[in-house]
Amino acid sequence: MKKFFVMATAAVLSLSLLAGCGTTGATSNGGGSSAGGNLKIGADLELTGGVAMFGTAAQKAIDLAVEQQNANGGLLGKQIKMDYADNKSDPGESTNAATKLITQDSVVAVIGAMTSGNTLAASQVAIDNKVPLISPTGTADKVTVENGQVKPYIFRACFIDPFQGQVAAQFAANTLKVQKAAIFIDQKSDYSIGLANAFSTNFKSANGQIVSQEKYVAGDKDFRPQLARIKSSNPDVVFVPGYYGEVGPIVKQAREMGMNQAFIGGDGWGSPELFNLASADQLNNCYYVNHVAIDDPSMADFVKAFKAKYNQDPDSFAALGYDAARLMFQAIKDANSTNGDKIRTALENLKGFKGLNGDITMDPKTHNPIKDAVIIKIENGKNVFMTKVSPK
Amino acid sequence: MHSITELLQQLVYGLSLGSIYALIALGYTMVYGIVKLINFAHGDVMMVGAYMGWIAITVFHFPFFPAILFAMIVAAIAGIIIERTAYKPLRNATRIAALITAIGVSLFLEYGGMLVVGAQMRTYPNVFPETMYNIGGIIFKFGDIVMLVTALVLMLLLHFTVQYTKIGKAMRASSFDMEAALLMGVNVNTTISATFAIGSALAAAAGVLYGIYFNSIDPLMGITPGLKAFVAAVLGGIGIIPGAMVGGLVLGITESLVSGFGASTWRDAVAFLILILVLIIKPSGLFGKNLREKV
Amino acid sequence: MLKIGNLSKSFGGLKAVSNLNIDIKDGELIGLIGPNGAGKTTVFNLITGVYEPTEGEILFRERKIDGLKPYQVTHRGIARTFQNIRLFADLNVIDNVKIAYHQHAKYSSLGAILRLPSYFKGEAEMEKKALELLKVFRLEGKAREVAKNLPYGEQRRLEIARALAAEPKLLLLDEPAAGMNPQETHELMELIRWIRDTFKLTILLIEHDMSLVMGVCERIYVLDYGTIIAQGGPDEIKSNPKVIEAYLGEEAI
Amino acid sequence: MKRVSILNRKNALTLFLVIVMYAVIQGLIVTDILPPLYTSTLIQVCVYVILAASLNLINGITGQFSIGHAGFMAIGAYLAGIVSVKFHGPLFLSLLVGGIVAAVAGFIVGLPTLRLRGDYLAIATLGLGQIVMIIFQNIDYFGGAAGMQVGRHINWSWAFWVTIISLVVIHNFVNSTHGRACISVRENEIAAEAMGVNTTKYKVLAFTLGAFFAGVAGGIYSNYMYFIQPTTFNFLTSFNILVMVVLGGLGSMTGSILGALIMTVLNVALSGIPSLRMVITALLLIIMMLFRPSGLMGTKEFNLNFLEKKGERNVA
Repeated sequence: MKKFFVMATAAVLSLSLLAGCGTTGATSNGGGSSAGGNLKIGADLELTGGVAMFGTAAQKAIDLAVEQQNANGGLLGKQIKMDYADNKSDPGESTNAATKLITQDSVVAVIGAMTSGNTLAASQVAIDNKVPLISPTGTADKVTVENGQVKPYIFRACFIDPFQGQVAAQFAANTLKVQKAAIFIDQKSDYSIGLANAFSTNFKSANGQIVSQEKYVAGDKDFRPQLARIKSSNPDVVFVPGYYGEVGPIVKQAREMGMNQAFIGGDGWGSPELFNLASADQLNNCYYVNHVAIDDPSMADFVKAFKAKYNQDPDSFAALGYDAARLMFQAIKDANSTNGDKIRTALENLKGFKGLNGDITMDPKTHNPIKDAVIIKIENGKNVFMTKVSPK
Repeated sequence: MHSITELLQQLVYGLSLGSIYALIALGYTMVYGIVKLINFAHGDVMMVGAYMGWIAITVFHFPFFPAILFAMIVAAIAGIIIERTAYKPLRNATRIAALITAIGVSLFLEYGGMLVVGAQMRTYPNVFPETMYNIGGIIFKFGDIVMLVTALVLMLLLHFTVQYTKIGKAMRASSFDMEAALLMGVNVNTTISATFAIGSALAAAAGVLYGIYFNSIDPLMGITPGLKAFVAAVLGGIGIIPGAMVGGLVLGITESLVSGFGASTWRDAVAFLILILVLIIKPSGLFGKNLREKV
Repeated sequence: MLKIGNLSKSFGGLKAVSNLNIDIKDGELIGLIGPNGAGKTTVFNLITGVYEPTEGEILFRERKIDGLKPYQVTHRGIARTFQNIRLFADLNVIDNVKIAYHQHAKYSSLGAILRLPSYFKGEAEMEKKALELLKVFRLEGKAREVAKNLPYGEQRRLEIARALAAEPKLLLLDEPAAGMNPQETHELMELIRWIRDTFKLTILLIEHDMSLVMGVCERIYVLDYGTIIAQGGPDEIKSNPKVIEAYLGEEAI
Repeated sequence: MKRVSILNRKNALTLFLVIVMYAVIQGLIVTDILPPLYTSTLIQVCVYVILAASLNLINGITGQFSIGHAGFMAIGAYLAGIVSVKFHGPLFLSLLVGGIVAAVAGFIVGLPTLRLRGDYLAIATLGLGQIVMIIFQNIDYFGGAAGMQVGRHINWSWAFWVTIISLVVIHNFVNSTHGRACISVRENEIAAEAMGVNTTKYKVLAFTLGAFFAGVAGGIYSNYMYFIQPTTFNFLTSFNILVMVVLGGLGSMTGSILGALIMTVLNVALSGIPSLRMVITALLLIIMMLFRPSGLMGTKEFNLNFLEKKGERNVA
């Protein structure tokens, strides 16, 4: 009996061999961590699996950022070399990816992951190995702060959920002056849930009323059954904290059902693709929270460069991925070192960084970027600036 | 739900969603009926078809009908290639080996597709008129009618093809007993290729319509509808063409009613639960014949 | 031993067996014959619990067995072979036999998992019994061969051996001589008699080969269109006009 | 008469090899020679070896076409996580609770569904797996769709020995009269029933036992990974486990181990080329099935019998 163990022994040996081959393959083209004139930065991204769309968009933007940085002489006199690891849109795989990047590829810093869950799964590895990590779009509170304690080495480039939710709620209550709101949540996304909770709390404290709350799952195509329920609850405004891929069809189907209420959302709406998913007419009376610089010249340059390189429009994932990469470059430059602690300190002290998404100052107490938000009004197929909101 | 109108409205939504499931399930069930293979790649062939239609419309500027025809032809060829290279050598292997191959083909199409066209979503141009109808407070649009009518027409067409045409008879003969069919002069290889061609073309048609109806496509778009269509096919009795139609509609209506009662997050669980309950009560689906092994 | 009273079975509208009465005494060797499609195998399936009777009852050693599951019927002491051989084709010969010993196994799953002494004792006993049984059927030399690789005649013998491993009181043989040549059939005849005497069994067999039936059976039931048309000793049956009529054009006796 | 005892050369040799394997790897870990990525890969190999071996018990040994194994893994992962995180229970208890709850779930769903056969059973089990996932998505206590933070509570030693124990239990079960009863169900259900095997009981037993170990594997997974999410346990994971089993050879336990090893290592080895990884995996699957549809090992087991003297073969 137990004959199989011999097999297992043999297999473990072959595993070591195989894995050995794998790493030689990976490092041969990259060289050592900082030897050979390269500076290695890792990216733990959702390149395949359910939200591959997020990760691949960010990957393109990061590549663009690296290309531009390298064209300007790289960092610390070295060329940046990106190491990408795919987390397959899965937390467990994200832990693996981070382990590989940090312990195997010896990267000096990590960009990623895109979702909060995947970032949380990667962050312990970064903390244990003292490697700074910046998530482009991990919006949940607990990504950087846990039990009131800021997590060392973990940063983000995006708004946190409570801020966006609050901005949206105050806009609905104070500017649109409505009292009855419905919320339509992407059940699978912690971003969406976080925004919805913040919106709900803030809207209620502004004497508003949440008349209905419905859920969908990212990837759904037919939203009419839930929209019908929202419609019959007769709200003045519908808050849809989702991503443009679903928001487009939601608005379209709602309008087709005769719902003419205002729709508001968060920065997940930010993509030119939105205008292909629903008509200009249908998107009228829609508002969303976004980053300041959406109409800024620097944004226009980015859009142009991105389009030139990939023949497609960048979305908010791309923009935030680009910002995250450049924040990290800036920190490494400020630290003038590849030492994790020094980069971390530099990131904590980053002030007035000219990001695509506005001026960014890192809050050392929370590792969240302090940046302004704007309310965008969609009018006849165009994004129109409405108001600017600063975080308190 | 507050009123009869709302209930009827939900039923209409369910019917419209169900006809989409039915449309995909038709090809699924036909291939299963003839070859007894769970072609897990069916949803991905649908994706390929959707992209072909998209290319035809946006790049070649084809009108709707030539575009859908183009997609169907390309998918049919793809179907034949897949069958000849991946499934044919396994015709006498275990069912599970064939299933694993189908999973392999499915992954290959998804991620090969992602390699070629990228992971991002593409928007489908609006081909159908955006006309809305309102009958007694119940709203539906032109696309809803197109989907339901297409599903019905294709179901009847497929049913009659399999029942009454020469190729259909050859299909049924091959399905019943491959060796006997061979001995009776049926070209089994051609017949099975034809089955895959028709099945894949149907998937492509469904894909184009799906793309137009929901106006966005991406390389992983086939997974969920593929799974749902499989559920619909099994619900109706896999291998039975009218069963796929009924299964699709039942599934669609179930889903929209569950969401309509405010339990949208449980929607898929309820759909699967109903499937399992139906199978436990009637182990070969709603329309399936209960074959018992001769002792 | 076995008493079948007013047994009927219909599939849909079709009556496969109707008003069947069979009474078998301890130690008898009974034949059940009839033209193709007369319902013989259906009777076996009814006795063994594969089908549930529509009407009537089956008593085995004074206890009702209709409505029991097949394995429960086997536990009561009835084992069978199949018309179309149903061996565990990919397993070796001895495992085929051991599986039928399973119901008499003397150790639990837990005993097996923990490899308790009861496991080793139980396995050793099974192995011994199985080999003894195989010896009777002259299969001991092929104990480790895969069942499907055996020649046809040996597969038939193995199936009987396997049925005996269930340690039945009543053995049902469904066309044991099918596909055998006269020489093999003759040997089988001897074997069946020998089994009955050695294992103190009662045997009910379905057979097409009249020489075998007439040669070994003490009493014969003739089934046609699901009903018994005749019964009696071999000589009575041979000369029964109803039987001859039923078989005319079917098969010469 | 054969020697039938737990003490024989083969078992002694096997045990020796297992200990050597453990000692070598443990030594490499303790001395920091083995990179963390390898350790983490090895632990995942452990998880998938248990999953594949337990699915093999259901699919390969008992012949029941189940493709919802990730559902039981999810139950184990979540329940074990809860014990570890919310109750600060010891690891052993955490894994045991995960396994037992998964087994109970396996028993409850197995009883009605295992009457189904073939493809119908397949889709029903697939549906059950998805239902489990959706249940976890909807219960806030488990973190809902966003997931649950568990933290790392397990190391290589634990993972290794739990795997070995699981394999020994499955192996001992299969190689007994009860295992043979399961095999007889696979081979010919009607004949098995006629030979006195309570087929329903053994189908449910195999399913329950398989679910138990899937739960244990899930427990190791959640106690090693920092964060778990319901979608990790979707039908694609079930397929992945099925692929391991079929790749190794349906019915062969060594095959399942080999399959789990290959697929897990392949996954890690190809992580440097994410865009091609899935395409290569898919092609390998297709090619493998075309050239060896019965899997690497067929139904055979790799064993040490060739080391024994002729005729010394024994049942243990």
